[in-house]
Amino acid sequence: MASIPVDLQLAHDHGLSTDEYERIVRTLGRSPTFEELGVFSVMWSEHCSYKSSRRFLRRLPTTGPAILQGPGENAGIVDIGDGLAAVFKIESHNHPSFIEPYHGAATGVGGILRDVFTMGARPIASLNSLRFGAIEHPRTPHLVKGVVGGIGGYGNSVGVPTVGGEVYFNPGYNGNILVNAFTLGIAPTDRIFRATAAGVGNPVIYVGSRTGRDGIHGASLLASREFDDKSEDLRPAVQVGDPFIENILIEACLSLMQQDLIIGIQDMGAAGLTSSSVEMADRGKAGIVLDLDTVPTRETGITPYELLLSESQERMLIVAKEGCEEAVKDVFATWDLQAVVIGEVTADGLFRTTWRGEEIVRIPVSALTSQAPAYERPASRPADLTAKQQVDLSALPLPTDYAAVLTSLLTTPNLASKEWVYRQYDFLVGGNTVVQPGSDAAIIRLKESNKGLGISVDCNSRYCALDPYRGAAIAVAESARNLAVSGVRPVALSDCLNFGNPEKPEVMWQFVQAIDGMRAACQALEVAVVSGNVSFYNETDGQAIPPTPTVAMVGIMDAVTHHVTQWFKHPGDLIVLLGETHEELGASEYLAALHHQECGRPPRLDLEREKRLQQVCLRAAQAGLFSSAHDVAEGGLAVALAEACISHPRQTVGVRVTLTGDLRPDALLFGESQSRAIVSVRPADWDQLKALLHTSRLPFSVLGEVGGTDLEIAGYMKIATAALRQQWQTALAQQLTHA
Amino acid sequence: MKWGVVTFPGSNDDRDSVYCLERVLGQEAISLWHKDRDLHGVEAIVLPGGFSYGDYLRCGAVARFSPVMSSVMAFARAGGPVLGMCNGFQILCESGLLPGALVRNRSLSFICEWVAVRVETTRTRFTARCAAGECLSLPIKHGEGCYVADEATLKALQDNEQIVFRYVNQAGEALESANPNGAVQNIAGVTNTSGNVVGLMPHPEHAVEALLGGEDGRKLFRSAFG
Amino acid sequence: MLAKVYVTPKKAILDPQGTAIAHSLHALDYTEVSEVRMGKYLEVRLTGLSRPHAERRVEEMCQRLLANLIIEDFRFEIVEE
Amino acid sequence: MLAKVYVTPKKAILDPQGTAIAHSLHALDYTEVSEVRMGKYLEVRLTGLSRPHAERRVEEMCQRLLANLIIEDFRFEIVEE
Ligand SMILES: Nc1ncnc2c1ncn2[C@@H]1O[C@H](COP(=O)(O)OP(=O)(O)O)[C@@H](O)[C@H]1O
Ligand SMILES: [Mg+2]
Repeated sequence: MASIPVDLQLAHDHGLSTDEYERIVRTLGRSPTFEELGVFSVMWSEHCSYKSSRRFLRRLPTTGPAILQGPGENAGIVDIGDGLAAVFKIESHNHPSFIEPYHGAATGVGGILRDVFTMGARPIASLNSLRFGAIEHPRTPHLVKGVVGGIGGYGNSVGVPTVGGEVYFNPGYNGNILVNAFTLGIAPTDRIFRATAAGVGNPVIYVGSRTGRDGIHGASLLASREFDDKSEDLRPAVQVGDPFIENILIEACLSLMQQDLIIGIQDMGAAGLTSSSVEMADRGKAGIVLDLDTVPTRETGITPYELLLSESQERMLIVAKEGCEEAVKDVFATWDLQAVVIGEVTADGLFRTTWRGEEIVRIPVSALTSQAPAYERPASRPADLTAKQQVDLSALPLPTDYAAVLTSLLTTPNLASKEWVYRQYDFLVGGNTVVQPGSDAAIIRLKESNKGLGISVDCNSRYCALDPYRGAAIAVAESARNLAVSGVRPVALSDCLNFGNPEKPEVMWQFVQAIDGMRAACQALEVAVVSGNVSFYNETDGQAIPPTPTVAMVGIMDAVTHHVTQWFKHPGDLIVLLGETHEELGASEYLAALHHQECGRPPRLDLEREKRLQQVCLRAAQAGLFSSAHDVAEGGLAVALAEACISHPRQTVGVRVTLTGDLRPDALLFGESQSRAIVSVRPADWDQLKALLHTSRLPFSVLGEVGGTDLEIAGYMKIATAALRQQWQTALAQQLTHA
Repeated sequence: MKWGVVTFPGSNDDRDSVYCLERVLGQEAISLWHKDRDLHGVEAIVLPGGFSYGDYLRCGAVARFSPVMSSVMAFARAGGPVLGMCNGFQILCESGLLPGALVRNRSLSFICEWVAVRVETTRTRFTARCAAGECLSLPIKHGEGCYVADEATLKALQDNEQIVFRYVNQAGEALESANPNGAVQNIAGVTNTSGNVVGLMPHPEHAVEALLGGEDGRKLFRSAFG
Repeated sequence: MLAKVYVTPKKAILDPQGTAIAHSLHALDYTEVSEVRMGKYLEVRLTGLSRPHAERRVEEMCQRLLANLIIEDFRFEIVEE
Repeated sequence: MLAKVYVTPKKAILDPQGTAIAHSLHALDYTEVSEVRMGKYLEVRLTGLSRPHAERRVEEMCQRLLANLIIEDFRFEIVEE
């Protein structure tokens, strides 16, 4: 077969630099074949090799007494007791979702599910973190509807509940949306599977959908470079998923894992067959040889190059024990899925593939993995950051109508109810959802015990844009706080680091700052990073997204019955603010929405104070002292109070509160000081809670009590909660249809 | 009582149904495989929710031809109790065991939420222990739950007391504003003429534990205990 | 041989998808559009049948599986390839 | 005037629906079926346009809304009623 000649220009077209190409030639001692060039280009792409981020990621704390598996496998694993482990990860699918929102988001969900069940875990909950451009931007409604439709279309059909997430709108994402998908699964600790290839002569088995021409170069050309006017040409890289196949693939794989037939298993994600086999060989310190003629295909005429790089969905690679091939095939046959032996494990440490009897790829596995390029790219603080961090409050007029301000905040797309989104997701399937979307954290019970798991995803990218260190630390703190106020003890997190082009020093600086901020918060709050994903090159025409280090945190409840929800429940309950409010309006939603300014520094974060707040919340929840608890986040105290009045799934309740303090009223009402929570408590329990607050030296103030039908903040506003709820609940759908 | 819960490829609520019957309601429940014609002596059958065979073409269209369904149809025709929930309801309609059809929600989007339904008749195997006119709080989660039937069928349903559930508001009124998917006459569930086959879009199996939001669904299963 | 099968919602059945598309077209200023109906289009490739035989078989496939006659109508044509 | 619009998945794009329908037809013993592709069929009713004008407009509607050109192809024909 006449192979396509390879030269430097072709290497450039594959996204490889001149240096990288020379390095390939040196490694091989010859020019690569066309197929080898394809393999190098995907394996050395930013997306697969983490070449710009690897050395910085090492700074994150990744261990702890309960941590069974940190970063490096398909997903992280935490011991949750009773012989069970929580397996979870978050991952981006940004570029494909911008090009084709429905299928991009759907395949993002499919991919993260495979990362989790491939380890032997049954997926029990999914979440998602979404960022779109300004809601008025002409493309935004289409993208939102497509992405939400795709997440629901895939997740609902697969049968894994989507129990939470976040959605934000900011013009900084006009040209690059973010779709980060998270899945949590549960596995018995003694039946965890890893993606490794070991045992010379063991068969390599392909299962799942046939290979088509979809997604060729998704990893190298789509996810590892900026968008520009040529991006339209990358459309063939879009993949379409089949949730039905995924659904039965989950059942088939989990039943396979009940038996003792396999050594390792890995999904074919980015860079498909190539990266799955190379990574498995690398982990097993082995080699792999594949016979490409045996790979099941969907159409005729697919070339070996395409077979190696296709990102067709719903495919898995298994290294089975020698002699168990037929038993493996039988398991899949039960589900009418195909399993085919396509290669074997070798001792030579090489990744080799043959096609029509000829060896067309012969590369040392290490050259594609540990020996791949790694860069310490220059980092420098953006020159305009100091100016952006300034905000002159004295020049800011005070509002005249605080009720109107609150209403407009609650109807901005960022603070409006996300019910329009999550009602399109099946959040009940599986029969474990204790706290459904709409409260600070989602809570899932474990049928096997009295325990529960809580999950929250968070990131305020406005904070990160104005101070990436503090912003990233706050993302960790807020995620943990969302869990703590719900009665869940934070344990570990998975992160999705979405940034612009790392070859730009300003972007690299943001990245490193964010890592350091996350690290500080993780250490202080004793939370480990167990898995994650880096998505660079979120830029269009030179315009980078705001840095968005999304945090997905998982925690444990020893008794799930002690869960706490955010809404007020009983008239007569006392309302208490835990923590303190400072004059902090920098980077706030209030400044952005009401004054059209995205400036100032994000609020201060005292990690030691944060830790104490969270401990108090946990202890109070365990003692059953809270009727409700809600963390104070975007929109400040007034918004948090309003949410506690109107976010109950079926009803509203009023409050009467008095706020004291000599702050500017807008800072008092709408400032976003950290480490605060609004809790409600039965009068009979107040003494006990007060004692707890005193012993933990946590500042607090009693604001008023629950009751009536109005949200009344003495001296500032009195609003009927039923009407407020109506506006808050319908705002997002309205703006999406009338935009 | 021995229950059988059918698992089609793509079924999602099958495990939840077995859990509900066995662990919550203390029944014997086995799972029936779509390729298996043998019903293993079960005394009642559940067709669960989910996306059988991907729900490609039309919801339930492919499932109705699976081997187990020929046995289920014979079981139903012989008077055996069969409950179809969501996708199970769709399969029952496709297979002709229940009249009418289920089409895309009027809003065109999938809806997951808790709704109130009113029990319109207690003369079925799955509502015998309810009170007529009683309102139950049950979740729905579907994209194609809009019940349709032609005039003649609707009249027959009405005349034979075959409408089992209607979507209602908090006050128990079947108003259009309480209709989540556009179903004709707010119909959420129907039965066959003999009352042994019941299909409904809501998920009673997801409403059997207070911890998870409510227990009203228990009544449907208990009704079948006899 | 290729059977082109058209499955359309019955006239009496609401077609919310068609209505939504018509709305969107109006919003895009295609005011000349008076109605949209949305159905399915299937291409079924057949091998080794005579034309009359193929016609009978496809008719049967439509009756049994491809259309739900309570809510849908169908028609088909068979073309040589 | 009526525009009949056919929207089909592009050849290289996965068509899970078509594949599933083909499987199911095989299970029903229609072994003569070698492939099924599933697309959409739209009837767009138009008023007050000349035929060439209608052709341009429908082409545009397909490009802008009716087909997703990333994954679908379309064709249409215009008939008098
Ligand atoms: N994309 C989404 N998918 C599912 N649920 C969502 C999504 N976005 C928001 N939610 C849910 O809506 C509620 C409010 O979200 P958010 O305001 O971001 O919460 P918080 O500020 O407490 O983190 C949460 O329960 C969240 O899980
Ligand atoms: Mg919160």
